[in-house]
Amino acid sequence: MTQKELFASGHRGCPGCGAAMATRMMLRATGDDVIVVSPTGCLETFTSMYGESCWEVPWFHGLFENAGAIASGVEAALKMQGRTDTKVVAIGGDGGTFDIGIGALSGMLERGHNVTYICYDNEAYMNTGVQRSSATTPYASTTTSPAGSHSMGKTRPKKNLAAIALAHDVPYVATASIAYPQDFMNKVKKSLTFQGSRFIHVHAPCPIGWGFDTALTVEVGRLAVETGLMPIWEAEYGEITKVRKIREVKPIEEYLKVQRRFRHLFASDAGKKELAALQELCNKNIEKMGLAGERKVTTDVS
Amino acid sequence: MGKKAVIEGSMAIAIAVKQARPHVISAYPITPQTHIMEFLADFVANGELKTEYLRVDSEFSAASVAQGAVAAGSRAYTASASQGLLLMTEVLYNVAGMRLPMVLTGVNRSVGTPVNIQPDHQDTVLFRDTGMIQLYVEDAQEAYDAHVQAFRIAEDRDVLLPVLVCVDGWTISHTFEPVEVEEQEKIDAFLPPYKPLYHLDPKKPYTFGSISIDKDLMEFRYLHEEAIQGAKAKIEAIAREFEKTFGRYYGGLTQSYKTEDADIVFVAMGSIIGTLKEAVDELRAQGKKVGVLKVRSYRPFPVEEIRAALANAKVACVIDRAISIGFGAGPLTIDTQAALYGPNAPQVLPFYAGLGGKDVELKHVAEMVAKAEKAAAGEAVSAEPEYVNINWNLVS
Amino acid sequence: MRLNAGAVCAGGGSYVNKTGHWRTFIPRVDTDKCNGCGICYTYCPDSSIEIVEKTAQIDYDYCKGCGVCAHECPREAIAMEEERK
Amino acid sequence: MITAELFAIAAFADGKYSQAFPYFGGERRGAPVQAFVRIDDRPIRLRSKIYNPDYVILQDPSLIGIVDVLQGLGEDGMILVNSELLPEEIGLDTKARVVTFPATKIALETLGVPITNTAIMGAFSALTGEITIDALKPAIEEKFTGELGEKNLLAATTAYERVRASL
Repeated sequence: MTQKELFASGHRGCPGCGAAMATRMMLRATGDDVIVVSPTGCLETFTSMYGESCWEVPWFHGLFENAGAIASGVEAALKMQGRTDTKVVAIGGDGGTFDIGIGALSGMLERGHNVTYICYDNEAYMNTGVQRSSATTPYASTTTSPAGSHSMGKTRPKKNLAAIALAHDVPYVATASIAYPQDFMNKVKKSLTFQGSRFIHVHAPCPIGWGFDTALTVEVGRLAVETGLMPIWEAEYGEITKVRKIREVKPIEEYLKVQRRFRHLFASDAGKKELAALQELCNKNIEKMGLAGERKVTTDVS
Repeated sequence: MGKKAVIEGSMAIAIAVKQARPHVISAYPITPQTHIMEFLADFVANGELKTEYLRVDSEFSAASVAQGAVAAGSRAYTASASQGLLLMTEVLYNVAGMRLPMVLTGVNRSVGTPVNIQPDHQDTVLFRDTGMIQLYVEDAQEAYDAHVQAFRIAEDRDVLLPVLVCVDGWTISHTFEPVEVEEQEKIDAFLPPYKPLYHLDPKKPYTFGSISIDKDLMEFRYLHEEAIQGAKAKIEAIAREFEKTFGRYYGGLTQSYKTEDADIVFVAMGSIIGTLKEAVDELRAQGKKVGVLKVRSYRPFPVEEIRAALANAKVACVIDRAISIGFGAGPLTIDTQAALYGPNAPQVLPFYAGLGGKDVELKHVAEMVAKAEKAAAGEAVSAEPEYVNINWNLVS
Repeated sequence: MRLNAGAVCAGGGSYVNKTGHWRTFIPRVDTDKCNGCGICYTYCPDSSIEIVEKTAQIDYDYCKGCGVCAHECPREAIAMEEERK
Repeated sequence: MITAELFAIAAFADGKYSQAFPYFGGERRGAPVQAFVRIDDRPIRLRSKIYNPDYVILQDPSLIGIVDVLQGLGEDGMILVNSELLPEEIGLDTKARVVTFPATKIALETLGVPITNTAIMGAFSALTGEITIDALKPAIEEKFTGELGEKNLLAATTAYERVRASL
């Protein structure tokens, strides 16, 4: 049941790295006839020491903000060379995708290149030391949105990048989580069957940046989904066609409590408002996306 | 024989690019680069050119798309000017460091602020230390020829570097003049399809854009410098081969015009060379021993050629169309002075001319020569850069 | 050996970098309990688990000891032990 | 600029060297623009603007008094103005030769639109002989195709013949 490993051992990722999991799963789904493009980020840094690359597929890292454009150029060249069987996939973190790379990504989506762009979302700039990104969950403490006597962490909502991708009228957009590998791999595979640009947002917890035990990467990822914080869905040609139902909706506290970045919310009563807001966010997701079917959760966090 | 006709400089460039048969062209508009990209778009629309022509979202993406295409094994082209080139800066360092042979046109235009759309070299000299090759051309014909040569130079296995062909905006890009356009078959013979050393291919999976730490970063820099120094001989050889094939030669790294017996030699780049040559002929008719040294390759910088060409000169008048603000001279002056440093070097007189499109007329050249003559005669003259054709009323 | 132009290198060279010594805890597979379902293989961020003859086999040269495999194993067939070095 | 471009092409067709370029400072459509043409028997290397023209062509007479259209024009030079007025009526104070010619009228007659490039060229050719009427044909054909080319050629030749007849 194991296939040829395309993501070689010996990379320098942290133990329990969610980004590494996402990448391995992605490569299992794409197979070896693929060219992968990555922006700058953790994944790039820990995989690509000169002479010690762990990529067993052709891989290109340009800059932080241009993976979408590089992938476009690669795809255009393949088209001219008649090498259209070879797939082009980009994978980058939330910093390189939600923030600095959104221009190039939007350009790629607008032009409709045959590329699947995958954003592994670990909710902050982990490569440079856990600075907040526009993907950071509200009220998380990061090194540039630290919790303190006058701060409850990051104050702004998480950018809904998948919805922005969807607004480009591309044929396939999906969200996923490393906690559900089969679902994610199926989505990668499925994306490759569409003509045009595809975007997949995969949630990939980071034990170091979020502050949890390295064994819990998958567990934390699962909790994000089960609380309704990270809705898992799929859209084809602009319509949401599938959502992942949550069997038993869990209160957001279960997710937050295991992570150091939310510790300040529980340190005193001062965090109650924020906890309630986060629960409300989950409730809204559940309701809006229909994640719980008939069941709806109202957990009182006070 | 090619066909000679009066065409716009931008058209000459667009035809050269078309004849190079690039797989990918990425375009983002900026004045005065737009005509090149519009002509190329027309060629695609008419079926004259089969290429992936991508209208991208920024100059940053324009350079990146071309980079990705070259890495995938295709020939690629882009062009920009001024602020657009500046936006490409980070990408162009990356392309050069990765040793990817792409060709781009820098349609020279001043850099803001203040905003100005007219030509000078403030934009392209910025790329001095990127490790790209930079060629400056004198007229539309040379712009055509240099683009054909640029792909050959860039893709040479011993070079593998991006080439930035610098073309003065308006003065060349929007000027109509006679240009000889060669037959496609002859261009094809001169410029065979791109065969990459490394490219993105699942059959042989390479990693591009890897990390290098202190154990080998300096060594990679050594190889980069070695390649661009080695490119000097290639630039010359390819210019000579071009001459043999098409009968035109503009010099390799430099071109000397009546410098052999000259006491005063102008050192300059770009379209001002034509005016200087014209002035030299007029001044020689008056018995003045004046010549012009055209710096065609700004990077690699032709240190040896400059030393040789100026060996017998008394004064070198270096004309900069850019200022290294804060140094007190222009980049070409600084580099020329460094190249000439040593005993028996001619006196260097720096001039700023043509900044932001400020016109340079024959009379201004004569004024520069008058100053140089004083210096040549041993009279003390200021070595501070002189602002040619400046309106002192506006600054005093 | 001369470096490649542009720092382009062949893939898969990372195997020279054995990361096993990063570990504090070491996963041990109980071969009686393991049925080779492959969940650990799928999650392993270091590509250091293979399923051989319906049993998980850990490559200790590269396993960093994160413990995800043990935590996710539905049959509790993997235990994390403190490693004696 | 199209007139300048056509001049350069026509001069080249006459076996001469030529150069045409615009002066552009960022104006939008409708603003007055300048363009320059050099014609010579030898290759043209000089790239400065033209400060002492032999000829000035003024396509829009409403610029008189707004722009110094005579700037640099020597006494032996000529200014050709697109106007139905007589030379002495248009208010140009110069010792240079002033010629008026109703290019807009001819353009409307031949093209149906007030685009004066080719009519002006026909007139200029007849007045100066600097470019031949024969050379205008390939220049116009290069710039305009089909019916538009024929009409523009008609504009040029009509203008040429009218000026010749009046000389």
